[in-house]
Amino acid sequence: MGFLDVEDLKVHFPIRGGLLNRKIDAVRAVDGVSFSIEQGKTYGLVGESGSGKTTTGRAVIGLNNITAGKVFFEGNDLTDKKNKMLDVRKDIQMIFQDPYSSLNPKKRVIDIVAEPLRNYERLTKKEERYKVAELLEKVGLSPESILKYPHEFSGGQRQRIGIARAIALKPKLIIADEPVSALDVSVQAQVLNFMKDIQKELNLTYLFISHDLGIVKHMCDEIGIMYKGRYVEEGKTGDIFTNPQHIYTKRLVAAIPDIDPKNREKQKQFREEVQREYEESYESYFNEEGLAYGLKKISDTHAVALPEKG
Amino acid sequence: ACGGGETGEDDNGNQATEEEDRIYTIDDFNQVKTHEDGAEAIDGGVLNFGLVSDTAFEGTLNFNFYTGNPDVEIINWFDESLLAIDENYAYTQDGAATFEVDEDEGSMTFTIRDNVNWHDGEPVTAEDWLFSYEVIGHPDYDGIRYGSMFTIIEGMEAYNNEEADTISGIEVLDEKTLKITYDQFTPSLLASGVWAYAMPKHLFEDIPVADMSSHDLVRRNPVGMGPFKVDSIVPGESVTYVKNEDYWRGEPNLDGVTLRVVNPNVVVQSLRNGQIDLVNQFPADQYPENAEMSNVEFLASIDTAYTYIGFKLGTWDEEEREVVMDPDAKMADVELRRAMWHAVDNQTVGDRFYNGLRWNATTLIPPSHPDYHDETIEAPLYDVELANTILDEAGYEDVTGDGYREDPEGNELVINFASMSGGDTAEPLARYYIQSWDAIGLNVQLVEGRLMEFNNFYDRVEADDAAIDIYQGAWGVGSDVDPTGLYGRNAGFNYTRYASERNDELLAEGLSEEAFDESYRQDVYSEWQEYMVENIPAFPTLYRARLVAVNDRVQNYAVNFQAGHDIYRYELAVTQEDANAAE
Amino acid sequence: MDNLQKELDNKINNIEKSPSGVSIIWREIMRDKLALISLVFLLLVTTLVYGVSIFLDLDEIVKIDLFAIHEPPSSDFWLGTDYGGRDVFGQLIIGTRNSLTIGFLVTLMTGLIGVTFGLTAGFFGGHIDNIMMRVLDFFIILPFLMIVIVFVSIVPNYSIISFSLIMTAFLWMGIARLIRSKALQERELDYAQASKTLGTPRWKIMFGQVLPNVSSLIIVTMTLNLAANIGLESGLSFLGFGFPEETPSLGTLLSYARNPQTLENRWWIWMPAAILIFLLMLSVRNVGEALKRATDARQRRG
Amino acid sequence: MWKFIVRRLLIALPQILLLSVLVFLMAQMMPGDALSGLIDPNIDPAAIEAQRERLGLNDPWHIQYVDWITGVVTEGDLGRSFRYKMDVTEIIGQRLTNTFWLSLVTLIFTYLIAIPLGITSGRYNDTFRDQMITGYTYVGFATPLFIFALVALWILGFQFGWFPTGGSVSPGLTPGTFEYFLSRLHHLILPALSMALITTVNTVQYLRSEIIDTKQKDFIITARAKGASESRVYNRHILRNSLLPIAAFFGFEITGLIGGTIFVETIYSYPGMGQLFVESINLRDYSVVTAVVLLLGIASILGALLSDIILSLVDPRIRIK
Amino acid sequence: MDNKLLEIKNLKTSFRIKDDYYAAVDDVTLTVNKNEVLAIVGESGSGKSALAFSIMRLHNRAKIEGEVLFKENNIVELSPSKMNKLRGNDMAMIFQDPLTALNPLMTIEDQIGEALFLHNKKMSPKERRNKVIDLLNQVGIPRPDYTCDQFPHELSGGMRQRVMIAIAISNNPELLIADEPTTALDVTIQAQILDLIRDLKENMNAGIVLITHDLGVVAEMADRVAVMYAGEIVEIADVHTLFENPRHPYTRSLLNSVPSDGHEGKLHVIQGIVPSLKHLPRQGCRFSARMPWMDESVHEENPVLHEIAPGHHVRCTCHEHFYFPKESKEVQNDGIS
Ligand SMILES: Nc1ncnc2c1ncn2[C@@H]1O[C@H](COP(=O)(O)OP(=O)(O)OP(=O)(O)O)[C@@H](O)[C@H]1O
Ligand SMILES: Nc1ncnc2c1ncn2[C@@H]1O[C@H](COP(=O)(O)OP(=O)(O)OP(=O)(O)O)[C@@H](O)[C@H]1O
Ligand SMILES: [Mg+2]
Ligand SMILES: [Mg+2]
Repeated sequence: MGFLDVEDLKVHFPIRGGLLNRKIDAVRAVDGVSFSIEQGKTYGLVGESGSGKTTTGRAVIGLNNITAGKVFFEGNDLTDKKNKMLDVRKDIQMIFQDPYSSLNPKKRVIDIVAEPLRNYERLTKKEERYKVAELLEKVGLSPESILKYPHEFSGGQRQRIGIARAIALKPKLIIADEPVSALDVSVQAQVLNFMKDIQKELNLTYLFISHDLGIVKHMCDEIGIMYKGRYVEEGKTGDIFTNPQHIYTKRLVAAIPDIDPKNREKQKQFREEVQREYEESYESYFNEEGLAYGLKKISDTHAVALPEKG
Repeated sequence: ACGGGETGEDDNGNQATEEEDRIYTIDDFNQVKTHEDGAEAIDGGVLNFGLVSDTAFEGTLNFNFYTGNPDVEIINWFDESLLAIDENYAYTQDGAATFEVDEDEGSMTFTIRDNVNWHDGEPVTAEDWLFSYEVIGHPDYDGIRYGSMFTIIEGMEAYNNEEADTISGIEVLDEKTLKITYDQFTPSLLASGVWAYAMPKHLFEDIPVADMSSHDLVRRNPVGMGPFKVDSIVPGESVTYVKNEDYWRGEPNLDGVTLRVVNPNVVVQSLRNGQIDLVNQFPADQYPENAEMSNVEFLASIDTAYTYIGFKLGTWDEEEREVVMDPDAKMADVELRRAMWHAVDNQTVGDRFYNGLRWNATTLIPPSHPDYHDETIEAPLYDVELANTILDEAGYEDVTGDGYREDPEGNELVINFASMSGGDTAEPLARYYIQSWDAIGLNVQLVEGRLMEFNNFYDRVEADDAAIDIYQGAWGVGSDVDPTGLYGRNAGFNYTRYASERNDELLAEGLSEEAFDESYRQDVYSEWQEYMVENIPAFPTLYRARLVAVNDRVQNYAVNFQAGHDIYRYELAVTQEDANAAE
Repeated sequence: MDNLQKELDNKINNIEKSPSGVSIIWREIMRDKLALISLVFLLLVTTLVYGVSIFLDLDEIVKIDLFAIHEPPSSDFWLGTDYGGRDVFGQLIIGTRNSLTIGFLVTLMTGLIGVTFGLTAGFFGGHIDNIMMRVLDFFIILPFLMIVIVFVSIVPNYSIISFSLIMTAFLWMGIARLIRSKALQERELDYAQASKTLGTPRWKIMFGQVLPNVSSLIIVTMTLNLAANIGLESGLSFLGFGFPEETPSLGTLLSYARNPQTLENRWWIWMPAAILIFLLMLSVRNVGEALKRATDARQRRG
Repeated sequence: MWKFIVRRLLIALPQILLLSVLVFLMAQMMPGDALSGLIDPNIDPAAIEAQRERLGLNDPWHIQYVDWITGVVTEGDLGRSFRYKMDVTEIIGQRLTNTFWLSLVTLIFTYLIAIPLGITSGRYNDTFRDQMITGYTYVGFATPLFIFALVALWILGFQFGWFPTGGSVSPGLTPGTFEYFLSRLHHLILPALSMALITTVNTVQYLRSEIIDTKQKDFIITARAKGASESRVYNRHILRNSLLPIAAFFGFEITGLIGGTIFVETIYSYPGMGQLFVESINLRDYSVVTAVVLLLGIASILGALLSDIILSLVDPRIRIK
Repeated sequence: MDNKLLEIKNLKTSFRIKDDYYAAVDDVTLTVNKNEVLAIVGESGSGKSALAFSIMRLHNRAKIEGEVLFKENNIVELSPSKMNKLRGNDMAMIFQDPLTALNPLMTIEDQIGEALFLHNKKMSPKERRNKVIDLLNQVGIPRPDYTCDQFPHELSGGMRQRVMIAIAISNNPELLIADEPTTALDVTIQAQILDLIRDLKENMNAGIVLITHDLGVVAEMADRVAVMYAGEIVEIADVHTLFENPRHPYTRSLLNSVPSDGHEGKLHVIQGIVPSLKHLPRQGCRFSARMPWMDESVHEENPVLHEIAPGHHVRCTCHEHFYFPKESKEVQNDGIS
């Protein structure tokens, strides 16, 4: 057993309708996803909007009900309801996408950051203050901020308050759902740098969800590419970027704008090529429903969703 | 013609401010519209009649089925009793039918005049009259008229129980003659004790009795025999009438009448601007401000009603259907009751709350029955000192020193007073009584601390609710003076639950054979009034005037057409096409 | 360590607190002259009415005086007397107090029920929400005024408390619905989700996290409800389903105006009550609107 | 669409049933009944008691309820009024028409007032015009309907005599004639207007804030960017989108009217459902009370349904297939 | 150059906050040529949208000073009716959020049709519909006749953005302003939309102002780039110059902070935040606040936009000698006063 193992995870949302408002269908938001993460690494989850990235992350941390499949964290089955989970849960924390809505606007920083402490640790007021101040310093904010409200901070700062809250319980795994996509480039850099720093410092493991391939490339050791609730490709960062196998991955990679204007033409041609290939070979990559096939390993670290070849 | 002399003392009541305080007496009013300006009546014209009510009228437009007051006001315009009455509500021979009495046989024979016809031209026959008895006595009948007036007729109960197909006591002698034989023949019968409303049998014949009251003939196209015919009805709101040229007394002067419901709040304005000529009842509390209204004359008569304070003295035995006195009742001591009567200043109440349009009542037969009301009886008058003395002597003394008297045994005495809400002065009046009794050291409390809603009140008073010791009620007295229905031993409405042998005797005498002699009957009821003033199961508080406003253009109007002024509805006339507005 | 602690304490103690919600509201009201006047007026009336009524002898006020019926205002009776010879001014004071008491009671109780109900339904969602909403739907379709009138005529012991309870029983739905829809939104917001991942129990999230975020809404709604409730009470009294006269309310005084003579000739009985109701409702409304602006950053006046 | 309506009706059914039980029980709990008011020495109390027995008034409530509801469901028989001695259906029939017209005219006035005022106020917000209109809404909010109606009756009905002061039509006119129609209208105007003037303030305010809201929406900028003139932007985009919630409110407005009619009909002696209700409560005619409350409850349900349907018709976002 | 399509001179757009005016766009001077994509980049709040809105004169209540010359008209002073003739006809705009930018209650046909109708009243409804279908085809919507009758909420984000573009190009505008047209979209769709815009430029010879904060998009699309900071243009150059030889410290910071193959370890961080409108320094170099390590002169001087090479303008006094600190340690109290 590894650090985090997700096995054939399925999350379906019911669609209700009809006369009696019964369940008539389901959105297969996550439809059989498996991956595992090693401790101390950053695992990237990429895909277009609606592909089920967030749902996967939320299922792991327990915000979404799991329809089928298992999630093991350090060998504990998180899907087993009988498990005394509280203590395991404490080791998994989350950073949210929107730094504006993820902090309660009516609470002062101290209350926000101390919330997990109050749930799991009994601290005196003084200890708590000290602890919060310490956490704030760790994320690069002045301890004087503890009595301020979130709206008095910039986006980047707020995201760091969120991180301070997430690391308050010294978790082992942090699920970061698009932690920087609401931020400006310059601020993005701040947060990304900082996430890397504390990862080293606290030996954190990240499940890093993003649709920005540039950032994923920058941050992650391993990457899983999702499409319509399924994996299309998984591998080391290098595998994915230098040797994308699935047409969808290729398309994704090709779509990333190149920061160098000189490559403009090259990039355009590449993109056109991929597009052509995509149109030509779409059928050999997706089944009749337009979903991906199961993953095939093509190397130790690299797996691609390809049909069972006869 | 009317009594009401007891108000004579009014003037000595209170000091100088009378002018401002505007206190009136019943004597200030005529009962019949005067024609001072000497204007000539014109032919025709339409009279606008205001039916003062804050609710819509029900529209059960038939004497045999109606229940409420607004409806009867509407019916009176197009239908009438076959028998006429005088001011004491005794039958006269001036009506559409004449009668003969056979005291020995206990029967009456009625003859309907020849020219009495229904609005559709059919003659009113003895069959029609009989028919109304058959309908009211019918087991399916859904109205409320079936009562003692019918049960005393021979064979009526058998008919009602479906033991007989016909009413043996009622005979149709010929087309216009009807004879009714009674099991008990009492003087009451001659004082409006006969059901004298016929029903057009030729129209109603085929309608099942149960459906009659909601039938079009009752609701929308009623047919009567009165001076006016119903022309159109806006349900609940208004009725227009046209004259019945074929009316038996003669062709009416007016072309027609328009009746509409007028909310008491807008009566004054409607009268002022001439929208209505006439109202059935003018709200007395609005009179003082409008006494000088230039375009109308106010008329008044004494209402056949009085308010009273009743003392709960016993309970009702449902089995035996009779009153059972309770000697241990809280109010059992007549001296206590007397003191309470002395404690209230009804004269002032009448003057102040009602500007003299209600006045101190003395006996349980109101002056609306002038021949029977005995004004010589001296009822307890307002006298706080006397009240105190009476209580002291009767042993009601304040032994605990809390300002309230205890009963003779020294127990705390709290008298629970029930009074109903509704009406303009209900609240302050009840408060006033409590205050007055407070002043003689009696601790009187409103039951549950508030006035009771009408239905609740009667439900509980009727059920002899133990939480009620005394109550304030009002009775409308019947056209017959006989008070048995209210004070008899077997009367369910005898809410005070007072009974005594002497009372039984007196009441029986009033209905005895001798009582066909009017002066004998007067003596009996005088004695009864006196007896009740002595024993005080209840004491009357106020008599009232019924006020009516009439536009100047109206002629030949009397407050109470029925009560023998020799003026009849068909004679009503106006002096000009449109009503006068006030200046 | 100790040093650090001390230094920290120093730092922390030296900083000013940022303005909280209350002070923002306060600032907004101070800025809006009309709202300020209204607030002052409300406070004045409230304290006056509750204060003065302690010294008033209710029994004396509602004492019938046969010789002082319908007196116009004079030095004895500042606002004259009514048809029972009772002092209108005293009744006005007591009446205002009673009306306000009912207004406050009903507002508070509906607030309490509505907020709890709405928060629970909205926050838990799903089946719980479904069932609770059916209940709420049922109450909403009831023709409010009629049902209350029916109830009022049933209840044997009619007092301020029972009246307030009846009103409350059929008035809590508005705020419940509002809070529910807001709670439904709030619970989807990341901060509520975050609390879940932090191990905070649900009820704590509900009351500790979500509630403060809907509090401004609650305050605003309750303020506006207060005005509406005062109006409702007077309406019911006017229709004759109010209190007995020994418990005067503004509505009772107004209902005297149903008598046309009083309406036309004895203004002193009903006019002050009418004006007072008008002013009370207007002021509450003004304050409410200012609160609304305070809680809605977009509308804030600077 | 039909499915949706059917479903809504299905949900409404238990609501109506529950309402009927509640209403029936309440009526039972009222002290007294229609017969307890008959205190007339000329009537024998025993006859009244017999009548009670005959009408089943002495049965236990659930038996009475079942009797009643069976009648209602199987033959639309709402019982018989004790007071009017008539089928409740018939009484209500007359009153319902009156209230219907009153409500309709009120609604028309409400929107006639609300829409122009709301639009002006929203479009020119924070100008003098807006302040005047907002002032009106404040005053309207603070003036209880009954005070306003009373004063309106007094001034316009009596002092000026412009309008009749009671009833629904002048006596003696033949139904169906133009005169009759005019007279009805004449009787309606004052009650409807006073109700509308007071109740419309909410709509005005709502429309105003809705317009101010919509004004700031992105798609308004899009419209401007297309080159649409100011008036076109208002008429085609802002108005349409702001009126949507108002339209949806329409159904609920009906519910609101029910309360208003009680006051207005009482004050103007207008024989409609509201007046009938108050009368019947006072006279304990509880078959009528039950029926009125039940009917108006159903009207509320239908109103809500109507709102949903309207909304689904005008708002493509929630259009029901 | 007669190639000039739009010429902006000293444009200043101020908003009224309480009783004062604050300039969100300050002293902006630039030109847009035909058949050219001018990209405007900058952090959020730097005034990009405000500038675009000023060009279209879409601001509700803003004070606009300076000159915006477009087809011999000074837009700043044009009468509303004349402005309406220009808008949507000769100049058009695409907005950032395609959901809220479309009227939820109107069909796609009506919304595109309105743009046509407003500038060509003679067109019959039938013709209009055909033209709408044509336009939808042009922007690559698969089943235009079906989409015509749909409502915005029934379309995906990419489709909506295409509809927005269809509206914008319906009257063949000469100037197209695209305000962050792809921010809300997935990369694959972003690429398609950008292709579409590029085609426009080429096919219609239009001048395009592309507003974005994604430097990748700039690199792929732009012919020239203007960098905005705090309402001012701090640097303008053609795209190659700017990426290879950025002169303004802000430009350089921006470029450095993008994760790219170039730097593996830490990303460059610009300290502090863009000051809000009310807190803009009214004196001195606006960007200098975010370079606290520099000496004082930088903070005090009032830089002007000046040409340092042909077509390359910079608003900086220190562009020749400024430096980044070695250890980019973060300032604790950043941005909060
Ligand atoms: N609570 C829910 N109920 C119903 N459907 C849901 C729910 N949450 C998510 N979905 C659906 O599940 C699918 C996957 O959503 P998810 O949020 O996981 O996508 P994502 O990859 O995170 O997209 P994005 O990049 O936009 O955040 C979507 O189609 C979404 O509509
Ligand atoms: N209508 C307005 N009233 C007041 N201030 C405004 C208004 N519109 C914009 N601003 C302010 O002007 C400044 C520039 O805003 P603008 O929207 O142009 O930024 P931007 O560069 O487009 O940012 P983003 O990338 O977030 O769209 C900001 O500080 C903003 O708060
Ligand atoms: Mg997501
Ligand atoms: Mg912008």
